[in-house]
Amino acid sequence: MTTQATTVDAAALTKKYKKQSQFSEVWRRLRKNKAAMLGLAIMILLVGLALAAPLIYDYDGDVISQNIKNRLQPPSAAHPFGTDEMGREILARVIWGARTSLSIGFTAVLFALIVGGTLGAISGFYGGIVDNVIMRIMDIFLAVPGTLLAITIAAALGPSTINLIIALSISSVPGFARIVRGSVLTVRDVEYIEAAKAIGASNGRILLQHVIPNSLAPVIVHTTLNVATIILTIAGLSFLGLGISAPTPEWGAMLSSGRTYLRNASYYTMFPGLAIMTTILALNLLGDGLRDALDPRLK
Amino acid sequence: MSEDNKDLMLNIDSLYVEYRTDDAIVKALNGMSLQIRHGETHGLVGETGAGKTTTGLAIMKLIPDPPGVVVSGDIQLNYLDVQKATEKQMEHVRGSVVSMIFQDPMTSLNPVMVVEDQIAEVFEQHEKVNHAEAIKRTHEMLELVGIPAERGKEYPHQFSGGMKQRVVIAMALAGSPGLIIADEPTTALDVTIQAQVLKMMKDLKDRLGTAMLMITHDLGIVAEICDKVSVVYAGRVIEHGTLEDIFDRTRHPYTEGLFNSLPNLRDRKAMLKPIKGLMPDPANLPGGCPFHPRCNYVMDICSTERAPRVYRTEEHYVACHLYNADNIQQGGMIQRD
Amino acid sequence: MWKYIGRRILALIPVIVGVTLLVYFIMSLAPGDPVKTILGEQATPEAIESLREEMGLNDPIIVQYVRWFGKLLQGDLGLSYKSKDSVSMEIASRIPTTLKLSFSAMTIAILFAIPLGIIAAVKQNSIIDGASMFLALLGVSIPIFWLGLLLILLFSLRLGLLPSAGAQSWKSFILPGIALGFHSMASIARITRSSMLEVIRQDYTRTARAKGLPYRDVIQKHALRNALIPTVTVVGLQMGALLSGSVLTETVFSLPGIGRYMIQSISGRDIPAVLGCIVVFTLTFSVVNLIVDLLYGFIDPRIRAQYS
Amino acid sequence: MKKSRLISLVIAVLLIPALIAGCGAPAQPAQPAAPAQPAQPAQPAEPAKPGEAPAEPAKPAEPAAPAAPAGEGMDPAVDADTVVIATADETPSLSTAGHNAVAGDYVNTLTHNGLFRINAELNPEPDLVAEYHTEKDDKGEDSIWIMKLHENIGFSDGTIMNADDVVATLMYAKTQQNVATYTKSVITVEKVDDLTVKITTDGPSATLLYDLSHHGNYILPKALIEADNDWNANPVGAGAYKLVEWKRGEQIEFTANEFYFNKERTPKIKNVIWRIIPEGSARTIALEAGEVDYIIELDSTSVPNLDANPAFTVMKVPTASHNWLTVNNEVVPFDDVNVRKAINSAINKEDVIEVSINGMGEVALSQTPNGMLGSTDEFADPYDVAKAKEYLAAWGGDPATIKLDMICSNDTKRRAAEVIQANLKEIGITANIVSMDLATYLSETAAGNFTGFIGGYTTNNMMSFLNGVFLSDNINASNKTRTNEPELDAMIRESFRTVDQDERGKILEAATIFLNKETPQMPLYQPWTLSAHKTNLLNTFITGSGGFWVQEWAWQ
Repeated sequence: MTTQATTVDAAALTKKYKKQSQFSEVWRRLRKNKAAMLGLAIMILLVGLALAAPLIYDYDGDVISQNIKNRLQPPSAAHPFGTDEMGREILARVIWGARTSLSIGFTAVLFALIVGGTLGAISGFYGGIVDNVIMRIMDIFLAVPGTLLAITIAAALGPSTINLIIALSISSVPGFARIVRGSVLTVRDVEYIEAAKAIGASNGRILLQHVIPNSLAPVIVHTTLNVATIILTIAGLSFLGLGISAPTPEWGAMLSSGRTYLRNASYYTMFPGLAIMTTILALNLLGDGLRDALDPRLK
Repeated sequence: MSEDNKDLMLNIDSLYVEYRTDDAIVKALNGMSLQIRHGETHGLVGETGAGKTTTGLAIMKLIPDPPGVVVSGDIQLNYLDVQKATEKQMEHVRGSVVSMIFQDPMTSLNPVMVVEDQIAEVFEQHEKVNHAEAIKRTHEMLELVGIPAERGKEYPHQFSGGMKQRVVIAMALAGSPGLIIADEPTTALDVTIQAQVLKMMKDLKDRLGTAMLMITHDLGIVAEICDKVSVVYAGRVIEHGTLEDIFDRTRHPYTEGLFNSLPNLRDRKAMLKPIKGLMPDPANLPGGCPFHPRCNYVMDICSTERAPRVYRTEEHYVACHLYNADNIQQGGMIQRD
Repeated sequence: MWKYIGRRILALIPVIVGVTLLVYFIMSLAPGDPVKTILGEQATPEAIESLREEMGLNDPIIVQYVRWFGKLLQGDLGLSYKSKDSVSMEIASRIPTTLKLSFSAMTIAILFAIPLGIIAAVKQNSIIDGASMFLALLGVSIPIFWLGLLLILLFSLRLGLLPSAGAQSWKSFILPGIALGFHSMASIARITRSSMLEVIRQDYTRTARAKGLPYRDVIQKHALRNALIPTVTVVGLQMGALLSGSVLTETVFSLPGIGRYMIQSISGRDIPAVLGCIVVFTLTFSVVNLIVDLLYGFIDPRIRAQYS
Repeated sequence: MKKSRLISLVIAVLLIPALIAGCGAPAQPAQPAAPAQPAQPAQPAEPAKPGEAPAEPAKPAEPAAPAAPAGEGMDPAVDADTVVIATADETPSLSTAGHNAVAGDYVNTLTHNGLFRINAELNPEPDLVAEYHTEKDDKGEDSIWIMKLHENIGFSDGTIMNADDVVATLMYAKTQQNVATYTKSVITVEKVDDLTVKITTDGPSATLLYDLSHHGNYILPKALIEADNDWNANPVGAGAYKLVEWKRGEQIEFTANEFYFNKERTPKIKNVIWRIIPEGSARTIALEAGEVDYIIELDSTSVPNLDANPAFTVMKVPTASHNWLTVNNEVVPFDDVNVRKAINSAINKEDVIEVSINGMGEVALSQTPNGMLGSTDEFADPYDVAKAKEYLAAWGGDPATIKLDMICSNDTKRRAAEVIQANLKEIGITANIVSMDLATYLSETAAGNFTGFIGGYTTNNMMSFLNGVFLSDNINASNKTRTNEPELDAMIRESFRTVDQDERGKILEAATIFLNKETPQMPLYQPWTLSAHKTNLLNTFITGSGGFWVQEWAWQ
């Protein structure tokens, strides 16, 4: 690395090197945290399963089409997780359910991150009236417990994937706005930003180049944990009949329909429930690990 | 040790303490030995990280475990074998036989409890008096350290730093202990306050006849208050003697280095000669004499073998390969001024 | 202090206006017609039209909102579309159930969480620590409604010990309390442990031990109160989670509380009832937060000093 | 330490399913004490055949042997003075005229009586009325009804009913939007003497007596109507029971009305508690645990378990509730009768019943419910895929171009739709399932914003069924197929004016045949009303419209 230093802009190199070493330092710390690595491994497995779902089970053939003669079969070699009231393979639906939950969870968080992050960054960076207006609006959203807000919006919009994403995003936006605003405020007045201002960097540039990268740590942690919350909320909404509707495979909806058969087919509720729990557990382990790794002071 | 231990308040013998973390094993004490007689003030001098505070905590049996582990060694505290003492015995001992004043008065007091209650606890714990009586005694104690009794109802955040340290001192004295361990009691204070607090401590100590272990890196304080001095390096006493021995008949190159690091008021033209290098990483101590990488007189043997004690008088000794029974008396090769 | 409370209560007003306005519009935008829902499949066109008129649904939304808000200012939550009864009355009759549920959940949570957190911190890295922190991790990961179903399966169906539905007696609140409280218990235990660990490392804890206080006293008299500040914050936040969770718990255990009432009202497009529930939830949440802030002052004299 | 934590984590996660798998075996907490007893001493009545349904109102066979009152684990102390009934839905209101909900009808029937009531044969019979006759008006039509009340009918507040109360009630009902439709034919109500009223209708009316049986026309005290009474707090009526307390969302408690007029039908069980347990399996668990005595709406999945347990009796009664797949007859290509018949023939209704309601119902072929005056399956197409393909060929279009979105507002409907989806695929039609909540579904379907949906209609007589479902006046409301056939409208209107039952039967049958030929929608099934109770609760029976009389129940 140092051999090329003569030909490359030294400052850029230092910056690059610093970033890399920061990343590898975080990674090193994370790797030492066995629980976090377990969480990461489970998440990789789940994301892998979600992506590979079409290769394992055919959506039309296995996941939504029914086979009445096979209804409510307990787990066996032929049906590892048993079958549901339509005679569908529960394993297939659990795997496809991962696809549903994860894709909606990540999309909703991404939306919330973009919207909330932008609002928070603007709010923190400009301060004054802008800040006041944005944060007062956020306060209104925060005054209602998040899940309740999501329930209301989802119910009002009606059950569909898009509406669900909207409901979940909206209820997550204030959290992101607060976090980003907070970290923007802490870095806003640091000297190097004063310096950047002094050399005439534009606000947008400062925001992009200095403020946002420095707010990353808390945002990454919040994002990870928020995905967990959102997946839990999706399941809750579907359980109430306000989220994903049949026949789309979704864990909460499966729990809701399996509830009817709790008595004689308890395995039906068992596997979707385990799937939710495992996912949330993994995300929490990973989130906690990331928090420790990104900011050792917080430990 | 063939000493007569009868009038010893404290006798630490070859104490080894380690802090074991996931990353490394930190060897904090490496054969620490220390004796304090009743009523005597003993200075424990050394740089930050030399193991001074660990020594104090070891005496109190308060080394945080994990990660701290006492590997070997004995601590005799007024006939009590601290290593073998039960937690129950230690609860009885702490505060009444030995008490400790910690470095930072800002954080040493419980922020959510009024000051007088914190002191009164000592009376309630050790003298089994009721709360009202304890408060009465507390007020006397506060007056003794120069705080109006009525301020006892206030919270620590309403006190200044010096006042807080007075409170801590009152707390330490409340149980009339035979030994007070003062861990850099004035470091966190303003210079003017330092002097006041130090003077008060000295007066009180003299009045109450308490022995004291004064942990400090400030040779000025040592000169002011101590009868005996032990110089610590990397968890071990490398030179010990009376105040005069250490100041006027310095033997160890490290002790010498400490003195040379001080500005000399009598001869301001003299060059400051700081000790080269840094304290070794206690997780990775050099072999032999741990001071050898920084020593101006280093010899081959220094890097391989630990130096044995060489006594100049019954009291004064050094642990240094430069000396043997023959040359220790003259001290010819090491000169100060 | 009273000034502070007054200021906080005043600050609630715009929040309530904002929240109700928000929900009013969301609900009004929602597809589905309250009148058709009330009249059901057998509704005739004339009945639909005259009921709309009677209920004032033909007015512009903003007019309807202002009318509703005017009533709110007089402490009236309006009439439920569905039952034509006063929403305040409907809610008042359901509040005890939700309160009992939240209370039992919070009691179970705090009763287990704080000792668990303390023991875990005091015996850091022991098996007890590992086990309780795993339990806590499980608690934040397990969905309330699934836990509820598991509890019903085990205690109602299999063992026949406890009722699975309804609010007949105190026994009816055990399983819902556990299901709802488990998540909060987990969060509170985690924060208690970490703040306890923090406090145990503090100098004043060491000072207290140096005084010769027994370790138990040190923990109870010195460490705990200091560790409570973050814990109280989390307890406050958990109240929000409990309110949200009550919706699911009341559904799983067929409890006649506000949560289930709100879900029913939402699906019936019973806007006054939904708004009533939202107002109650928001007020409860805000008041709990205010109490939490006041508790800080009670616990920590340094914060108390800032209030006056 | 981290290792040990990890291990405990893995073990615990693995333990959970193991724990629950243990619970997976069907647990029967309410197993009777002596399982060796011959199984099912109290065999529930087999559902009657559709045609003869009303004749024998599915009365459960008398329990042959005294069954163990309650099994172990059940509350052994049966309170002989109280019966606890579990129901899914809470009534929106205790008033008689402020709602039109089935859940409300149940409780109104406890606290109030009408001039007439619907009997087990689904025909109106006098209740508060002792005798009645019709008289001719000036046009010579039978539109004047003279009705004489029983003497000494006591309201639950102790006052005695007279003709003024009847007049006030019916006039009041006309102003109440939820139920006004049930007094539409009534023009005037006059007091003749203290016990006699004269009702004038807009011509001969075949529906008046049905209408007067409706809870909206249950008789209320005039004084309370005029005082603008809060009926939810004070639902005074002439029913066998009176309100004790309504704990919202939880339960409604009633006790016998000491002023009840009909001494032959005074309640045998003094107290009735009406508990609301929305979730089906929770209701069953409550019954098994002894917390409730009677479940009105039994979850179909619970039937096998309860059937196997002699401590409980399951009643399966055919109902007049008609369920179907509706298509919008105004939308291309569903405006073509061949397309509708193709879809109808393609649906395997047996499968729908099996999946949607766990087999607890009868196949519906006719466009109108079975078991009513004028019911017939004539010209109705059965399940026949080959025939479906013929109809499609007759239509001539490409089935792949047909876009059918089936709106479903609950799981039962969704399960039916999933079967239909598979069935239609076989004849090349792609159908989608769209989920909507009830409110949206009701609005959208009433407004005609749909191609298809799974729906149903429950009524107790053919006239009101035809009126609600197919009369063109009710387009944009309950006529969701948007059928607009003047010929049919005329038949329906004619039936309303035909008081003679045989005559009316012929008209109604003609209307049904007309509809079967048109096939505006695809009938699926008529579910059984499923209810269950402790076997030692006697005299329980249910009418085809789901009605029952708690006052006749008795503990063994």
